[in-house]
Amino acid sequence: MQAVIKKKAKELLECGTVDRVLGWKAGEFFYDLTPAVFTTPEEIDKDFVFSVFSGANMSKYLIEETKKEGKVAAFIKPCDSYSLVQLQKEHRIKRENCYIVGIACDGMCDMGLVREAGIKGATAVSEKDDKLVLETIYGEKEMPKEKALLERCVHCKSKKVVDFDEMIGENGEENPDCGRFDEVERLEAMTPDERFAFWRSQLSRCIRCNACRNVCPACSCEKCVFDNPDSGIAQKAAASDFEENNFHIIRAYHVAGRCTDCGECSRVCPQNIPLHLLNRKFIKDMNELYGFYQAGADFETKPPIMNYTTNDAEPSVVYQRGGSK
Amino acid sequence: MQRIGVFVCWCGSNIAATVDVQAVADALAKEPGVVFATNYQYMCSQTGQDMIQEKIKELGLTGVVICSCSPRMHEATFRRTCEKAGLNPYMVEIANIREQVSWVHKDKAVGTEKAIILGRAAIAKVQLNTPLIAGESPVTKRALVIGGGIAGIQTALDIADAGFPVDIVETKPTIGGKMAQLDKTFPTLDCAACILTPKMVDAGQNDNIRILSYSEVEEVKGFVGNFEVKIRRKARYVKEDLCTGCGLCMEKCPQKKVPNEFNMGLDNRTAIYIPFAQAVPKVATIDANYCLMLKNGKCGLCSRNCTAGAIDYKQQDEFIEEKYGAIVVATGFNPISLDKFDEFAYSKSPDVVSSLEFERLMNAAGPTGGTLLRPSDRTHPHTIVFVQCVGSRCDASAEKGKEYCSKICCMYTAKHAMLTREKYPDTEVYVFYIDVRTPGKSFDEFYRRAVEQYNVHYIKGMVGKVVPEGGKLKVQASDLLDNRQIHIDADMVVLAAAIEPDKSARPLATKLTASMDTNDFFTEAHPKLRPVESPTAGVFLSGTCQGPKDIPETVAQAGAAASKVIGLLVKDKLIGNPCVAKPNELMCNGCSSCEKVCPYGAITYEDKPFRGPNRTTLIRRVACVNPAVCQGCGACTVACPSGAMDLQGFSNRQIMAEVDAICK
Amino acid sequence: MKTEDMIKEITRISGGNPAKCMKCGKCSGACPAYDEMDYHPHQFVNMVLDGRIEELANSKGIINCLSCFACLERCPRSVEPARIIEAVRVVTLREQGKNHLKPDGIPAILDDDLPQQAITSALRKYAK
Amino acid sequence: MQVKENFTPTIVAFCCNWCSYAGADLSGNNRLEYPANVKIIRIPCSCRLNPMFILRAFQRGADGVILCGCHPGDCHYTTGNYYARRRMTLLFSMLDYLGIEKERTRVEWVSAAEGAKFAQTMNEFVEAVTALGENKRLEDLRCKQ
Repeated sequence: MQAVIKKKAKELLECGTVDRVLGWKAGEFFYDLTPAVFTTPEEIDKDFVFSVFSGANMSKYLIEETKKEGKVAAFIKPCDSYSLVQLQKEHRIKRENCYIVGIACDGMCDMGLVREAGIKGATAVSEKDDKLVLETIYGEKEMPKEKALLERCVHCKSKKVVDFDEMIGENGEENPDCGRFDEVERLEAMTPDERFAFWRSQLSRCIRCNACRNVCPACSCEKCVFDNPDSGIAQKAAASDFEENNFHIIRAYHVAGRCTDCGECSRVCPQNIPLHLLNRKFIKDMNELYGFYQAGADFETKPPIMNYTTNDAEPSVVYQRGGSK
Repeated sequence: MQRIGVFVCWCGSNIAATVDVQAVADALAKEPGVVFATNYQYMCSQTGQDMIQEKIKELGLTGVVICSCSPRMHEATFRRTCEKAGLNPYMVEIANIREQVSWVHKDKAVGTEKAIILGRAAIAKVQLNTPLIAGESPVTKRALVIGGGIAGIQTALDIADAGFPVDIVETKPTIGGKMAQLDKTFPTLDCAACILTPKMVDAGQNDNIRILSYSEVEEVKGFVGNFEVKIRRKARYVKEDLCTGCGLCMEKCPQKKVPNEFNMGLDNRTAIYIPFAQAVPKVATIDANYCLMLKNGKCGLCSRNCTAGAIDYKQQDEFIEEKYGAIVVATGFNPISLDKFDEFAYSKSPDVVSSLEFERLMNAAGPTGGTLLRPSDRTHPHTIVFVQCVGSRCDASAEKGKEYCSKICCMYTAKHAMLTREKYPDTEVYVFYIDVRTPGKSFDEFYRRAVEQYNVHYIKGMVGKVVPEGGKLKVQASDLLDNRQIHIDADMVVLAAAIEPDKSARPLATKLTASMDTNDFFTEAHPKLRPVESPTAGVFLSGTCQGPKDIPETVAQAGAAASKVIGLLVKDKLIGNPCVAKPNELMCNGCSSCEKVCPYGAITYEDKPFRGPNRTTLIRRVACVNPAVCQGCGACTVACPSGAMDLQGFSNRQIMAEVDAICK
Repeated sequence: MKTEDMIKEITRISGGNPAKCMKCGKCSGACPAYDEMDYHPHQFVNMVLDGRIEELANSKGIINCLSCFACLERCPRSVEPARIIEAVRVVTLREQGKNHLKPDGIPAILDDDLPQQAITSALRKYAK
Repeated sequence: MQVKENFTPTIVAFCCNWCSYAGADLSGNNRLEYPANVKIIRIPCSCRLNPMFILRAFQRGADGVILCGCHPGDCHYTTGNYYARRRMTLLFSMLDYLGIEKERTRVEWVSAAEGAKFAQTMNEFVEAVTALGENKRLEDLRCKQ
């Protein structure tokens, strides 16, 4: 896959289709791949990396990149493509300034899970059939890829790239039965006290590093309310229990209806807080109460939170449904 | 820091009996920013108002808090008071200590404490108030009426009578609309043409009315008082100013096989035509789809015979642009297509007709000259079956039909049945109904006459199927009251088709940013209290574009819409409510969230230059609120993810300051 | 089963909602088997709503309904009486020992006009 | 849950200007009592209520927050309460999901003619919140005196 992508990237630069290519390069380690902009075929030869750790959602970077002169190519995985469409819906990405190469994806991996599987000292990764092959300082080790998949890939909602100029690999299908709401349901079935305890144990770990916000394609405001002293809720630190709750409730609310469930928030959280469970709660509620909606699946449909019908459920429905008392 | 004056009103004993007004004034005097606090028996009295004005001038107050009755009572009074003393009226806040304190709490200590807290909240809000100045915009003293049926004509006449110029845009070659096609009108049975055509002539001759027939609205820009509308004048290939309407061209035209839409396709007309004798403007129009000259370049008979030299085969669509202060929508209705109702054999037999077709068959100017004849063999029908509610009152999930009651069918069916029986007493008339709905002046009496005097057979039940067989229509129906199935060999079946808004309404609504319901009827600004206004300021609704209506209701609504338009046009300028939404462009993402929830279409987007890093200029899409259109509901402020949109007078910080003061 | 449960069960099986009926009678107007039925399609809807299931269960109507779906097709309110009649039939037949059709009995009721499909569906519906 | 003796909850009621605020005025006109710990904040429309305001109220020590607006279909601005209805439904559901007592938040539609309903609603709501006791799960200790 990497070879095909690199070839395509170079080709696009060489034939002048684009002036820049948005891709991944190795960070400090082989597994912390970071988004990077390449301008020459040589740079691509040297630094461009695509592997099972290319989880980063490229769509958000297109906001800034498409503001610049010239055209930029981006490699977009299925889940990234939903954000790409959503951001176009919000007029944030200039589509005419980018060239989208859709790439088929069968899941990205989590280095934490590799380590949990007992593989230490890894220095490189490759794929063989459905296995991950890791070169380590203790020799070559193998593990099944499915054991190392990111949570969002285990419950992958769609393997379909919804907007692209060309595809590498075969485009996949949506998977409505991905079970991504199972965990939300499990929480809903708890008592309020249990849920409160669960979320305190999670959110109290928050260090307000803002990684979730900075990586989120929906959190691409010119100025975030939490950074704006005039908003009345600006706060830089998780100074109290309330702030922890407040930040994550407001953040989830602000992206409700626009969140495509790309799962980047949970992937980048250094404290491993399952933030996607907050977003998925909103998605699940909206699906159940207002009909199925997938942000970024098309260019037209209004998000449920910016829409209404005259016979919507009353807020008191919350007292009746979900969670026991 | 503001310099705030607090004025606590006793309201006689209304407040003072359960609130210690002195204690309230004393406590509030200690609040930050408060430079003066007092109490007085009646703040709204002249003496009270004088005191407020005096203190504003004496102490240079920048904000005023009045602890008194509900702001719904005297907010406007106190704002005017302060304005007269040179203080911006929006620097006044009211703490409601009568309706919310003294009248609902009996314990004086409790009441006093709550009054102090409400006072604090008002002070906290005033701290953040900014002077607001209401915007002004001029009013173009000209109205546009879209649609030239009875609704549009009546609205235009009323506006014109008040002295304002009006344009009627009508897509057909003549005004008149559906009413022109009707034979008689219920419940008085006046001839429709006799009461409509004088109005059409009035409209045509009124100096203040310009009729733009055979024209369509192409584009609408602007807002209340200042609309700019582009109108397409479709090429009719006849010079309107030269045509005398003599009709010679119609006699000469060799293409005589064009379905005549005025007669519902029941007969034919020529390619050059005047829809009916009393058309206004009485000008011929060439139907480009059928004209031999326009299609093949061979003919030219009409041009050769026109003594006025009015024919112009080279005419093109023209566009005119005009400014208007107000727009009235009067796009009307159409019967629904009956193609999907195959059980009634509408598409199989010419003798199954819609009610509007039946009107033409009964009309003296219709295809049969007013003699009721079956379309198939032009014989007199002896048994006629009327079916009501065809396509009305259907379930939303049913694939065909409309959910609503079309309102007019019960009455016109009674009319048809009655007229048939009167003219042709040898004809048996059956009406199959689900309910007979006759709420209206003299309506039920009319229906009862059909039953009692004219012996029309009203049968509770529906027709299940109609099968054409041997020149007859075999009607199978249920009689629910007799609990039996009945079979009738009918000569004609008349279907009371549901009515639906004209197809042009939906695209027009988009152009006007006016809202519609799921059935494509225009929504009114308030279902009870503002029934002739659209939520979009400056756009008014007349007639069936808003919902099913009969003629008296349509005319009443047309007049009401006209009076609203006149009320707008007499103003030289519009003074807005300054408590409107305002975006902070530096924070706006241009994401369109606000636009999606705005019920008034007040939000548009502009690409604006901003200073970027290193002396660069960035072009960004940002929201702009038109303060003349915004009504200040605040829906956008919550939809905005970045908090760029705020509502003046009820800003995020003001409301949070109130929350803080209350929860302290 | 209690009457309320029966109503619920019939509504569930039919997938329709008898409460939506506006009593227009178009179903009975369309019914080709009207004269063969003691209770007519519109009555089925109303009687289910009223809980008169027992009477329906013992009626000729459930057997004589042709399942031609004319009423379902014509119903303007999506009440779809054919489905409700079918549901009453199903609920009735699901009770043991209420089989109305046995293979041995078929030759007696056969006539030349009866389509093959009708025999097959009749056997499916009336015998368990 | 332990209820402190003489606990009087702090209740913030957001009322839309056109219906519910007038409804509250009417309960005043009719001298219909409701507890004094209910404090009303006037907003133009129920759709002006930002979820941030509700969280802010809890942070600053409110024990219950209620939103009153025009009945669906009667909104002065035609559609405002429809948006408010969806927003509040989702927010309340989220609060419940985080284990925060759902009885602390409520939406009621109160028309300008429903003075009695306003007073009754407030009485019931205060009773429900009193039974819950102090707001502990969304409090901010920095804001406590």
